[in-house]
Amino acid sequence: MAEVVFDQASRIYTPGAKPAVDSLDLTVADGELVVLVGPSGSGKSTALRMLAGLEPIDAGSVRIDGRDVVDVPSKDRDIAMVFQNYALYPSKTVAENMAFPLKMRGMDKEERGRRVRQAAEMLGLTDFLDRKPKAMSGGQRQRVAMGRAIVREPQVFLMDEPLSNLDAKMRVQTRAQIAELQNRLAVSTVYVTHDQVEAMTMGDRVAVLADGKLQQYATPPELYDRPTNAFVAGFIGSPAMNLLDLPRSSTGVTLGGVEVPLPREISDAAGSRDRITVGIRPEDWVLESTDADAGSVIKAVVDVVEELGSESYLYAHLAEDTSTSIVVRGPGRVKVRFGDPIAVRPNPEALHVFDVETGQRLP
Amino acid sequence: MAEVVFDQASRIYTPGAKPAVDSLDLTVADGELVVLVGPSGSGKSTALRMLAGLEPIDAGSVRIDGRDVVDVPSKDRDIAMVFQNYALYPSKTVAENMAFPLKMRGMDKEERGRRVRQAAEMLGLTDFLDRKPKAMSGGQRQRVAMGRAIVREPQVFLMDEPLSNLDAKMRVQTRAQIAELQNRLAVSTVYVTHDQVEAMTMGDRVAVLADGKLQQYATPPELYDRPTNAFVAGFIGSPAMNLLDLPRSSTGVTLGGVEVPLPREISDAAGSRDRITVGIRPEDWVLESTDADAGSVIKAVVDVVEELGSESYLYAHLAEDTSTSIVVRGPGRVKVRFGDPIAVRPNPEALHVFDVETGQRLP
Amino acid sequence: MTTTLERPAPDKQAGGAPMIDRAEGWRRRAPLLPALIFTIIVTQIPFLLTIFYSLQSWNLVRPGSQSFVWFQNYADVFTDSQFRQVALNTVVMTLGSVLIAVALGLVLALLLNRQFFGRGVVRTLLITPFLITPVAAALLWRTVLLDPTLGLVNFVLSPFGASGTEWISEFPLASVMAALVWQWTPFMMLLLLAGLQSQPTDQLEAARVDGANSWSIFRELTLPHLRRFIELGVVLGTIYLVNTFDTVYMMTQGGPGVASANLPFYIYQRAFLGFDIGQSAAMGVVVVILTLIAATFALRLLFRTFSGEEEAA
Amino acid sequence: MAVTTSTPPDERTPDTAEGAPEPRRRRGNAVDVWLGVIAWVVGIAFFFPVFWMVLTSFKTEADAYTPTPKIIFEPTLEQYEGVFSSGIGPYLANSVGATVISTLLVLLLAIPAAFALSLRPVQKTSDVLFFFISTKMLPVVAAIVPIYVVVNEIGALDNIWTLIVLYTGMNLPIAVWMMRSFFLEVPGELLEQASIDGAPLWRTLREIVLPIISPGIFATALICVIFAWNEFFFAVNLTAANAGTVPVFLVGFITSEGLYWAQLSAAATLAALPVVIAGWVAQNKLVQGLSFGAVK
Amino acid sequence: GCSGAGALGTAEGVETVTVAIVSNPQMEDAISLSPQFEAENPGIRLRFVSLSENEARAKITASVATGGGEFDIVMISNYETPMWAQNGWITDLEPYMARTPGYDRADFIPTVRDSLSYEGRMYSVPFYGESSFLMYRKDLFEQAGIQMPAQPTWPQIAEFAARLDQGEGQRRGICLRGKPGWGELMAPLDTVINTFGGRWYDPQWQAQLTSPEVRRAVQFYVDLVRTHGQPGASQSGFSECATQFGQGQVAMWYDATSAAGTVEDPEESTVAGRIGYAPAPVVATPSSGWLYSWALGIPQTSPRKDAAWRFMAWMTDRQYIQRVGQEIGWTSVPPGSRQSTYANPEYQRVSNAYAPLILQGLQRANPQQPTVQPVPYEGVQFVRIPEFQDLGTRVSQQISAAIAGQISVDEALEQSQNYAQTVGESYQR
Ligand SMILES: Nc1ncnc2c1ncn2[C@@H]1O[C@H](COP(=O)(O)OP(=O)(O)OP(=O)(O)O)[C@@H](O)[C@H]1O
Ligand SMILES: Nc1ncnc2c1ncn2[C@@H]1O[C@H](COP(=O)(O)OP(=O)(O)OP(=O)(O)O)[C@@H](O)[C@H]1O
Ligand SMILES: [Mg+2]
Ligand SMILES: [Mg+2]
Repeated sequence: MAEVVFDQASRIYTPGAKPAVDSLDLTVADGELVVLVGPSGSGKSTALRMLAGLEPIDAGSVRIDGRDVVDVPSKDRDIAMVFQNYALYPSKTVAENMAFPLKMRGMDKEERGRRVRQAAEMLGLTDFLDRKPKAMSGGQRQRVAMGRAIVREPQVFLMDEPLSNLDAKMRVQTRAQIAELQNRLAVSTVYVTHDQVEAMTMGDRVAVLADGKLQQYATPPELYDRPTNAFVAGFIGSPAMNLLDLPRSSTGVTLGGVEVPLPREISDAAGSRDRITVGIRPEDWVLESTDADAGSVIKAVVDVVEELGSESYLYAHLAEDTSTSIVVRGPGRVKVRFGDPIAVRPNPEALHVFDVETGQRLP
Repeated sequence: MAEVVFDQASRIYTPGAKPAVDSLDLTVADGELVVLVGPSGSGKSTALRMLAGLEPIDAGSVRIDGRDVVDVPSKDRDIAMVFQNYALYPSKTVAENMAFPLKMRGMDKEERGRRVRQAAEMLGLTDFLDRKPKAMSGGQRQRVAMGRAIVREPQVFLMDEPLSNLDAKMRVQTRAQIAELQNRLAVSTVYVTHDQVEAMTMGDRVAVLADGKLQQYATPPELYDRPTNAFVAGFIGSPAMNLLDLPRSSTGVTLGGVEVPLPREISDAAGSRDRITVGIRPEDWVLESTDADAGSVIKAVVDVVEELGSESYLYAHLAEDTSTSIVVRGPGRVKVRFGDPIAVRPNPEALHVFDVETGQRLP
Repeated sequence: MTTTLERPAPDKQAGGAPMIDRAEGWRRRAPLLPALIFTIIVTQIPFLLTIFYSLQSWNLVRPGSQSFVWFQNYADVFTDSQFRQVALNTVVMTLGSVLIAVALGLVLALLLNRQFFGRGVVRTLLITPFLITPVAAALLWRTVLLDPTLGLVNFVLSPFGASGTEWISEFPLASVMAALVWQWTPFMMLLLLAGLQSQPTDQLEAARVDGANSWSIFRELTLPHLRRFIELGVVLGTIYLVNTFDTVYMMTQGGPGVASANLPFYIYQRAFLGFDIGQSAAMGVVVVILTLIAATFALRLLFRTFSGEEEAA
Repeated sequence: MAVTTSTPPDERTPDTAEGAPEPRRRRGNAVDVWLGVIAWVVGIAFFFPVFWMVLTSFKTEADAYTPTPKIIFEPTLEQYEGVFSSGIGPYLANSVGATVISTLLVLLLAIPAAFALSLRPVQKTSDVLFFFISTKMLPVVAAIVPIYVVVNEIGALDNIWTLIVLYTGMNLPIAVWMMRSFFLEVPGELLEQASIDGAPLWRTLREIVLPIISPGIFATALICVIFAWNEFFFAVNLTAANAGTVPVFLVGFITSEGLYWAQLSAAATLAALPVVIAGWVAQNKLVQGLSFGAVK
Repeated sequence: GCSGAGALGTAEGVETVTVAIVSNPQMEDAISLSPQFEAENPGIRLRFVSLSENEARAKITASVATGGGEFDIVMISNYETPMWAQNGWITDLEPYMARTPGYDRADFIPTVRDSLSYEGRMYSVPFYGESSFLMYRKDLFEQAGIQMPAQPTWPQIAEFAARLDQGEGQRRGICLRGKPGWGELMAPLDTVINTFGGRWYDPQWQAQLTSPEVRRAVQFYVDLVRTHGQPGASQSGFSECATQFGQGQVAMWYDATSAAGTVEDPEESTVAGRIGYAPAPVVATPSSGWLYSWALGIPQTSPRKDAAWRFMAWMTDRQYIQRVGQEIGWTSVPPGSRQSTYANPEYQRVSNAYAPLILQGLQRANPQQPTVQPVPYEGVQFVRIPEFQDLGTRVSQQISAAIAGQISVDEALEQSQNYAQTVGESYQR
């Protein structure tokens, strides 16, 4: 139950090299679940480990509940952490695993047992308390790791890709459980993942990292609707936003031989640039009849159709410009197949525009 | 370039125990991509390995291109396989890895080189031919494994969870690539995955396995629209279909104190049963105003909101019956938060109904 | 084809499959045979002969003394108080050295399992005793280190008034054990170091976050993790040390009396100084039986250790 | 002097404007340094006897026998000349021969055996393994009498091949065990992939498996070399003039008419040198081998 | 082809004679001179296996007893020769000697010659012979004002030792062997037992090791070495004592006469030239020196007996003594084998301090009647029965333990008596 503040915090593994985490500024409000997301090597784990006290903080500071923890060892920071491979103690039973942090804090045996049983009940682990981790499935181990974190009732939860060792089905289930649990316990949580779906579904706020630098820190809808740069735009959303590098025309841009008008404020923001990067989410294409007039729709040829039941994704390349590929969301049931022609039109209201060079959002 | 037939094929690991694959009947048409999907331990890998000749076939037969291969050793079955961890030969370079099956077949060096280069080009591996697998990223290794499979120009491709070692982003990219490649080469392919999204997006047809038994074998839309039983219904689709065990009423069923009418043909099929299992996909709920009349809408309280940008999922429990949880798909942007009340109504056209005991589809 | 399908599954099993299995089985087993046969010939036949000789009275230096005496030799072995003394020495020497070496090895492994300047050099220095030919090592200990007048140990201890100690005659068993410990500690250190380095770091980090201090981490996590390696060290060390011959031979010749003699040396003496083939064979058989009893326990341990490992892998 | 990964204060990124806190230090730095010093002290203590042996080997006998040990002296090679002129040559040759040939034989026998044992269908795998390792448990000394008698009967006393055979038998069980654990580390899919690719068993072994486990083979070989080189019991009892190995030479070197420490040190140094160097060079592999592949 | 392939790199074509010897300075000299022999006899190559005494004895006995055939020449002593001759393990050398012109059999010292004979025929030829005597530091005795009697007694020696002992860590009074082994500790101790009137067996083969005489003798020996003896006594044998005495760390040393060559060698000894010699101390017998000879024999199994003899003859004839004297030095000649050596003026010049004493010791030694009372065995410092190697060694281990202070003398003798009794029983029937 504490506010966590990263204040220009940096970590430099190899002196002289690029920092793994570069002057990170981030505030996690009390009780909030913040997700750190970013591609591999972007410094997510490092940031988390700095907070946990597992990595030194080479510059700046980190504060938990107002206290600078730079020189505070892990064990005194009152945090709990869930690791990617759960880091369960293989020689201990589930109950012993969960009781370990309490034992280390000198809690008496009875109280330990009580708390462990309570957490086990909450997580449906009561029947497994005497098992060794080896004898449990991935999902069960994950829950034990969660249990070990929650018995502590710490100030902050830290989780480093806690779901990545689970299968897809399990992951979807568990992420809802974790989110719900965190809601209930209202413990400030920093959650690391490289999966943007997880980030979007779980985070109260999401911090997108790339190359050790914070790209954007916002709520999921904001991230989705107004990505601050092309990186975030491409990273958030699945399938990814179509990012097309297009030449300007008088009223907008030219795409596949078709004139796409841009809304006024975007046009203004784009200024005198020759080319701009236009981002169109798969769901922001409108599928038109293939008979439509050539000037008003963009013709494309389907490469792959992915039918998910509730919707479908068409991977296609433009008829005019075969090197440009686009992804279009279609309805649950589409008739088109590999090689079929389609005609699409972007929804002009939902366009994102970025600078070609810097990738910064334009309007 | 061959038809693959499983004909009542079974595999019993431990004599006396339940078969890992139980009288499997399955036909893969020439050039088709069939996905075997199912939960862990359902026998997918075993079935694939029977086809590959890595497991004996204890009963029934397997035919490739009309030839019974029960007693044919792997190497003479003219198949290529891609393993989950790629099984690249660590001591060989990429080129040597890809050339190895050709070398074993006594192909001369020049021809080998030609084929390897050709495959490498197709997969964008030309620059890596002299690298060892150790020095490559997961995605690149995956492509090498694909390359090793395609140089052979075999009759059948077998792939056992070939994407599960890739990260989420990579997986989405690569699955489209594989589907496209298979389309182009038109080699009959059996693809194993436990991820129903992969199954739905990649398969011409999908075979759902559970406990060694084939549950349903159909195209993805059919699987989604008409699952033959509650297992398939729950397995296909993400988040999973809401499966609710409900008491019959005069015109339909009672859900959360509300009378939900059933279409006539379903009602007829349900016959005199007291209770039936009703399946409602998350997108088949209609969100109503919470002010609506208590009798016509189902009231629920939100536990978790997952906002994916393009859509959102509301995990809620019924107000009337707190032990029943439902998942509801909402629009990209919803205002509701944890603890908010919502009101929903199922789309009666899209209901799936199953027998409570057997799980069989009713109409 | 359908008829095949109608047939019950075991039928098919009974038909073609086992034949293939048998041929396949032999094909896979064949590579094992040379090693197996070789081992049987080299190790088992001599043991059978040992049993045969143990039933005879046969002194090499008295020609014509060979005759069957059945279990007389065994009776003599069991009434030989020296033999009991030597058996006890063997246990003390073997287990004592192994346990001390493991304990020291653990301390050294912990010291080396951290970053410090010149770690590689220190490790290299530490492993050297293990590589030294035992004969040379024993000579080294007997002369350069433990000699009462010229030895380094007494020289180093002389400021403390302990000079002139005749280590080898006053503490013969301890002296031999010191040499053995010196040689085997590096082995244990290497093994345990490998064990330490195989401990997943995330477990250690988890423990730190969970509030454990270094000692708790060691006791609660590291030690259980190392157990398998400690067992392996004890078993391997015992296998080799129970056969110690060179060190005893070179350092003390088992003396004074039999104070530092172990079974291998004692049997050697009976065989190659006493030339009493029957007696020494009988002792050999007794030793084999005792070792087998001990080994069964040790092997259980080893097997558990290794099957556990396979499970984990 | 301990090297830590912390960044010196001056290397911090300069733009830590406001908070610009105090220099960062690593906790327990002093303790780290002290433990490092202790490690050094212990390492030197363990090594010192060896160092002293080497040092002594460069002394004259007079310098070697001083009640106050001499560190400063005029080094001489006369002891080594003495050792070589007293005929260590054939013994070295025998040691090298027995060690190399027996190690090669061990590998030749153990690789196929371990491969077979690491594959699934050999029945009674654990019985066979049990047998192998149990032969290691039996004290050699119990068999020395019949071995002596048998070897004598077939006229193979003092024959280097006798030692080679015995050393092979001595090292084989451990080698099979070690190699099997290395083989087990080879992912099964690789073998399956190879069989799908159409490679016969021996080719799979040669082209796929052996390159992967070559560090393991190396470690195994090294351990066989160490034990064969240092073996004394068989050598002293079964050899005389022709087939004596270096440890036997060392024993013969202790003349009954006077212990010459310096010369002895030179001989001991020469005896230990090959294995010590091999061990130093390959210490990482050694660790891997000694832990039976339990460590990746 | 395994025959002859015993070693890697064996030279083929010439006859290789393998010689098993006990490594001692005289043998090292012989090895260093042996290229001359090879030069004179191009068809013969020599290969030496030199081992320390204990190892050599074990190895040679095992090889000869089992017909192992590794050796063509073995170095054995007057302990083994008659027994092995009786067993037919070694070759009668009389025909060879007779065939060899100038090989003067009669020149061997008679007691030595007899001890190497079986039924009057020599089965091994002596390389050197030794008795035992007492060496002492003349300079120290002078300083302390002690006069060494012409025939000292053990109590006198004990008193001198006490007076010359400077205490722990400094110069001690005497060096006496304490290292187990019948050829080590047992040799001097046996002479002490004999002269105290003790014996191993009575004529009925009853073991006598707990008799009062033996007790007294052993107690005396152990006490002397424990109170005034060298450090590390239970581990020191001939070599260790040679070092101690040569480095001036003890004032007296009772040991083999062959030690003279070593301690008088200024290269190895810091006390050369300051040493006095006295006959073996006595108590109840008129003399107590032992009789021992390292000799060379040919195992019956050797297929190269002629070549072997050629070398043995070369090594034990008069010319060899000359050769060593001229090429290596007269202090180094192997003593105690030939009477002519003692008549050689050059030898007399360097060895007059001790040579007469050695000759006298050898001539007075009486293996048939070593002690006061009658015994059923032969030998001064050993009992010539095959079991003695083992028995003597086992007993010596006990005494060595007593010297180390691990057990008491009584306990040691009790245990020894058991061993001896068991052995004795097999001779009673
Ligand atoms: N111990 C280390 N020593 C040196 N560099 C390191 C270390 N750990 C991480 N790095 C580097 O720091 C950067 C950030 O690594 P970090 O592990 O924080 O990334 P991440 O975002 O967690 O990636 P992933 O999703 O792969 O876990 C990377 O470039 C990495 O190579
Ligand atoms: N070698 C084996 N011996 C005995 N039983 C086995 C063996 N391999 C698999 N099984 C059993 O056969 C059943 C099917 O296993 P299989 O590996 O085919 O499942 P799967 O569908 O591939 O699962 P996953 O998604 O986890 O890979 C399981 O119950 C499994 O325990
Ligand atoms: Mg990470
Ligand atoms: Mg599988």
